[in-house]
Amino acid sequence: MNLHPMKLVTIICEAVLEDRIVEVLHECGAHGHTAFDVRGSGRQGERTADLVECGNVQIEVIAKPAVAENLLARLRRDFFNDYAMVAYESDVQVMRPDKF
Amino acid sequence: MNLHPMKLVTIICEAVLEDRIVEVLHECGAHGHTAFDVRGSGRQGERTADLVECGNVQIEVIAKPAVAENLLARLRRDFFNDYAMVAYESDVQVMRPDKF
Amino acid sequence: MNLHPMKLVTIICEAVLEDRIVEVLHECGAHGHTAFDVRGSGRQGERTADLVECGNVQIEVIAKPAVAENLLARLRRDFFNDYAMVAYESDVQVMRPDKF
Amino acid sequence: MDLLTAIQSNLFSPAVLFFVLGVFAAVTKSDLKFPESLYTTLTIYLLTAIGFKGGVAIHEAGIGAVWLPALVAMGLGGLIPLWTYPVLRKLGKFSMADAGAIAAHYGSVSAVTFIAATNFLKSIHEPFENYASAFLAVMESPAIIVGVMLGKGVLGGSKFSLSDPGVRHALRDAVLGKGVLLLIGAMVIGSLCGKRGMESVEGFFVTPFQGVLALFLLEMGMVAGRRLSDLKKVGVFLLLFGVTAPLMHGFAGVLLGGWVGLSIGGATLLGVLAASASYIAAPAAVRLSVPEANPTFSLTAALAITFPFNISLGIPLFFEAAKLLHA
Amino acid sequence: MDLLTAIQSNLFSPAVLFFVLGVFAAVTKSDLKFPESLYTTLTIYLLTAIGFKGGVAIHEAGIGAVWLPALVAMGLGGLIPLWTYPVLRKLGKFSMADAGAIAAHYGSVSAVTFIAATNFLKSIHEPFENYASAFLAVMESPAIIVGVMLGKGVLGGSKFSLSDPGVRHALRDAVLGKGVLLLIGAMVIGSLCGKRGMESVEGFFVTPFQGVLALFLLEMGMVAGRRLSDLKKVGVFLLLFGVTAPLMHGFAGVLLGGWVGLSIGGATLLGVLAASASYIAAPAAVRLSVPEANPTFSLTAALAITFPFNISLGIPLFFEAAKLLHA
Amino acid sequence: MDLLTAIQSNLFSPAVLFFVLGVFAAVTKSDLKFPESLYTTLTIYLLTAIGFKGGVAIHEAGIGAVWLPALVAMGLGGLIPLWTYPVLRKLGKFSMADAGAIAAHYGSVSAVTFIAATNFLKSIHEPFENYASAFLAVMESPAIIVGVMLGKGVLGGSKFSLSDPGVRHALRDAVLGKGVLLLIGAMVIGSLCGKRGMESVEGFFVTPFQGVLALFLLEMGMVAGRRLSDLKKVGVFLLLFGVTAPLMHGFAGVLLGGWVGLSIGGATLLGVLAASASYIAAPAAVRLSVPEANPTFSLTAALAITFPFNISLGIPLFFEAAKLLHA
Ligand SMILES: Nc1ncnc2c1ncn2[C@@H]1O[C@H](COP(=O)(O)O)[C@@H](O)[C@H]1O
Ligand SMILES: Nc1ncnc2c1ncn2[C@@H]1O[C@H](COP(=O)(O)O)[C@@H](O)[C@H]1O
Ligand SMILES: Nc1ncnc2c1ncn2[C@@H]1O[C@H](COP(=O)(O)O)[C@@H](O)[C@H]1O
Ligand code: NA
Ligand code: NA
Ligand code: NA
Repeated sequence: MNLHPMKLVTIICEAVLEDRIVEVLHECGAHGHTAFDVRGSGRQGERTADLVECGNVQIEVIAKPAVAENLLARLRRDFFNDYAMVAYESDVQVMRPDKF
Repeated sequence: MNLHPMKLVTIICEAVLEDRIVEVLHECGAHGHTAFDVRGSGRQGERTADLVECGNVQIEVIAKPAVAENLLARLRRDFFNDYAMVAYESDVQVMRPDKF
Repeated sequence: MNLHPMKLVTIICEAVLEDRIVEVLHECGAHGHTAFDVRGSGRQGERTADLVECGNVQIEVIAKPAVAENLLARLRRDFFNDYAMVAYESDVQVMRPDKF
Repeated sequence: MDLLTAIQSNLFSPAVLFFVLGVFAAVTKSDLKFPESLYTTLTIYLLTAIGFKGGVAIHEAGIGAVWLPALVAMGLGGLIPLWTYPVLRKLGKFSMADAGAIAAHYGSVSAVTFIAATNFLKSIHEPFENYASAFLAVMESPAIIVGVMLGKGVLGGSKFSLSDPGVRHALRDAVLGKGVLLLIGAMVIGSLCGKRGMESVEGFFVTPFQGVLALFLLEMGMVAGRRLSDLKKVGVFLLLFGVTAPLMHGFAGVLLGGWVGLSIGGATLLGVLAASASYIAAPAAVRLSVPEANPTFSLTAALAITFPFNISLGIPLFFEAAKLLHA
Repeated sequence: MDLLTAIQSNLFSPAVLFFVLGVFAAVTKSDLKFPESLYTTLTIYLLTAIGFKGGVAIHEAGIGAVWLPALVAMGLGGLIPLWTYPVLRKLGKFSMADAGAIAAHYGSVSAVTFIAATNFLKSIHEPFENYASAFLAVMESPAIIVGVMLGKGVLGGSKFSLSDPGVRHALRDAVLGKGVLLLIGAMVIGSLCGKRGMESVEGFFVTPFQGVLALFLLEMGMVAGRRLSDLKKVGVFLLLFGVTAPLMHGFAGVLLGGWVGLSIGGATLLGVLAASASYIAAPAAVRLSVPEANPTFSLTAALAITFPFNISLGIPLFFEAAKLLHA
Repeated sequence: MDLLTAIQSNLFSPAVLFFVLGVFAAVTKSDLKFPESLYTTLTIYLLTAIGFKGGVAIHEAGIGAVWLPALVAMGLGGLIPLWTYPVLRKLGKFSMADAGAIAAHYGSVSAVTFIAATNFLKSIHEPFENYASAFLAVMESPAIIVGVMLGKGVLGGSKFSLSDPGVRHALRDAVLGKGVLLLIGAMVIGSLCGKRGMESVEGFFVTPFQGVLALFLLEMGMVAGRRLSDLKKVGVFLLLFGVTAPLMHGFAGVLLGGWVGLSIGGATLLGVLAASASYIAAPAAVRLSVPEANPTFSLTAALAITFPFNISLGIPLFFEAAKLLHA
């Protein structure tokens, strides 16, 4: 079976940002995303997700390495200073590279 | 500490398929799975998960490399043409290889 | 862009353990975590998550390799024998290593 | 009351207006979103309540009064795909799979449309057979089975087989699916408990019922509104079909209802059921068993065309037709 | 009303029949599923409502009438594990951990069983002390603490220690857990507000109450039904225990209730509480503090045997026993 | 009724007591947790119900009676940030962003505080203009827009620009956000349906309303309680501000209400609205458009100080003030 290397970018951030991040990742050249609600803790303290307004969301994007790098750079520039956010990259293997 | 390499197969697909995918992964030799509801977008458009019938589900399976390959091949054969679906593989390290 | 290697530890376990695991991971030197509810199946049978008391939770921790190893060892010692639990490690790349 | 008054009285009901609000929210991309679990909860509530009330009515009326019209209703549901399928194939140029899928949706029924119709009748103080929800219960599955068989090509070649895991899952869902199970289950319970049981649960299954429907239609409006953008993908033929099919099926249902001896209200309800298109049971079952069919066609037609048409104009139309018939 | 009529009237109540429907849905693997959040919501509602009503009743009756029977109820809960533990060890051959775990479940109580019993009494117009929900509130924790200590081996060797993080978490959950907190909290609120407060919230905490219970029992039926397959893992002894333990505890509760001066209805309720087994507070606390215990044993016995037994046969049985006692 | 009786009657209402219970649950770290979807569901219900009732009242009173006080209310909301901003900058030494953010919260309104006030008036049988929920609806957005502009520095330098994607998202949320949409939408529906529509949905939008509020305040208590630990991060100035700002705004609202011809009840409600601080619409919009502002300041002040102050002492205070004014 032919598997093709691709990058998975995972973003965990304030729920209020979801729409904006989805806009940004399309601007960076990604063709899809998956999102779900999470709770958690980090440097900005606990996010209990009790008020929907204090929610946390995890967004996963599979993309070509160049797109992933692009996206991470944009996140750093536009969001890292002001928002509770964690973003990381990892390696995955997909079957249909043209989808991403 | 002894860690053992294993494959993680992640499948994101229409919620209506969950039961069938779980059947298939057991047929392919996997011994467990984890699933949760997600929303997302991709080549088949947005999946807003508003109607439960339009839901999206993420299924994660840790398995031996051969089982993972097997599973991906089955998914490609049985589902890729007809359904909104993304499937990818990545490398993980587990402590109890006999569990998987 | 400068990316720094880090470990992602993923734990899937009985929901009843969430608070204790979060305590443990802070004791092991991790500075944050992300958690969400899942369903699944494994060696201890199906976890249908119907009774909240039978729930399943997935906990993700990004940490330095030494902390990750530490954490996995603690999980093995304190929980593996008595609880339904899966824990694995994988490689990720982050932008701000000092956060973790 | 003439047609215009009936339409007006229906359009200015909370239920229809909340539906319009939902469409507005979707179209303006407001951040209003119902939690998925609320949608499921409201569905469970509405189905259980309508089933239970129907069961109590069966207890009062006796099963002897119910079985014949129920059988007629069931037959109507199973037959609708048989004439919609060729129309969709020939006139609409749809593939076998798509035609079968759409036929399955239009033969099956929409519980919420039915409930909206009972509320309309109640609001204009028109009596109806309370056991009519039995028709709703028996009309859900047959058309799905017929439509799936057509879509899999039973008529020519036939890929239909019970060993296909998709078909197996789909049939189980169509027959034991949550819709049928809740409706028939609650109906059996209601018919076992009768009036005495009703007294104890009235404050839950009856008192808030109409308001819950209004809230649910707000959500349905959002769901339908999000699909409005798919209307252009669907083609002119399906747009027309989404209005003419309910009209024809609705009048057929009214006629049959009159013929089998139902009251004006009862005949209206049978008409509404025939006119309505399923957007819960059918989509899931069809998706699993006829995956080649494009769900955009059937869901958009059922949700974004036929559903709004029925709850706004269809219901008062079929009511006037039933009145004419009885006159 | 004799025993048979009582049983029949109970079996044909919406609540019990919806439970049966839930079991049916689980056994036939229907796709009906309650959202997790609906289960939690219904639990919160039922506990708050029953607590609030109890509090208003305490306000009316005065704390002087309540404290003695409440103390007796609490004592009964704490003592039950002391005799069930040795039985489970000796006759059942269970490990220390398993015996302690099961004993904790059977000494603690099930709020839903209690609520079903109040509905039964209401439906047959049998009066009872409305403040009886105070017994429910105080019986939840003691048995859990006793059972956990037994399971950790206080009797021999003893691994029980407050520095064990599992034990710490478990004790906090047992004493400050949501069940106790909602019940006692709402009860205090009700007793502070009295009748005037009740008037304002009656439309929410009273009007729909019985119907909500019916819906909840539908879900409980599914939860119990999914565990029916575990019955064979559990062994014959536990099957028998799951029926005889509630019988013995129930009659003991009825006796104590009569002795402490409760009405027929009140004694019935104390019997039902003693007979019931916890499936919410106990499982979580025991899992955290006695992880060596196999949860399949205690949960299956409590949920798939004792719970259905109590809501179907136990309630009318204990009621007839209470009547006999008063005669 | 004098001030003390009014305060006491308010403090011993189920709503306020359930709020206290929620705070207790949070502080003791009980495992009680409302599902997120329940919080959203209760919000949707409360906003829809209050909007619909307001709409029916507008239908009865005629829009002619409503527009002037509504305009005054709207103006008050938009002006509040203009004087709170300099106070926060000068006396509180807050950054531009933080001062604008806090000003936006205090100019905007809290629907739940308003609903609690209507319940208080109902419980003491004090009449009020039912259409007052129109004030609630129009007071939500203006202050957010003004506060955001101040926070972005329109007064000096100005980074405020509609091409900033954060600002765009924020404005859409402030104007088309779910709060405004549900309130105004349900209000329009209510004013189109009038009394007849109300009859059909009364069992849902009116009967359980007060009880639902009590349950919601239990959750609000937990949310506020979890933030109590942030009080020390917030500084003494903001603690004082969280009590004096509602006092001043509340009395201003009462005065304006009297001046524009509202009844005692109506003036009380306008006072409560002015005094209340938004914790739903404002936080999200401000977070998106003024990200440099620290949300701990505004949310803690609004939720953990001003909200409890208003629902416990503020409401009866503003009521007594309105009475004095009319005397
Ligand atoms: N070390 C970590 N491991 C996993 N998730 C984290 C970690 N740190 C932060 N997060 C997640 O990212 C969110 C924002 O993090 P922060 O900006 O550090 O407050 C938190 O609420 C967590 O959900
Ligand atoms: N590039 C991507 N990154 C992450 N998730 C994706 C991506 N593309 C698709 N998905 C997910 O997979 C589902 C099906 O994808 P598709 O078949 O492309 O419509 C979508 O609804 C998303 O949840
Ligand atoms: N092979 C697997 N792949 C993915 N998740 C698994 C796997 N095995 C177990 N799990 C998850 O871990 C939980 C506990 O597993 P276990 O202890 O094997 O019963 C299960 O309920 C699943 O959610
Ligand atoms: Na139909
Ligand atoms: Na017991
Ligand atoms: Na204000």
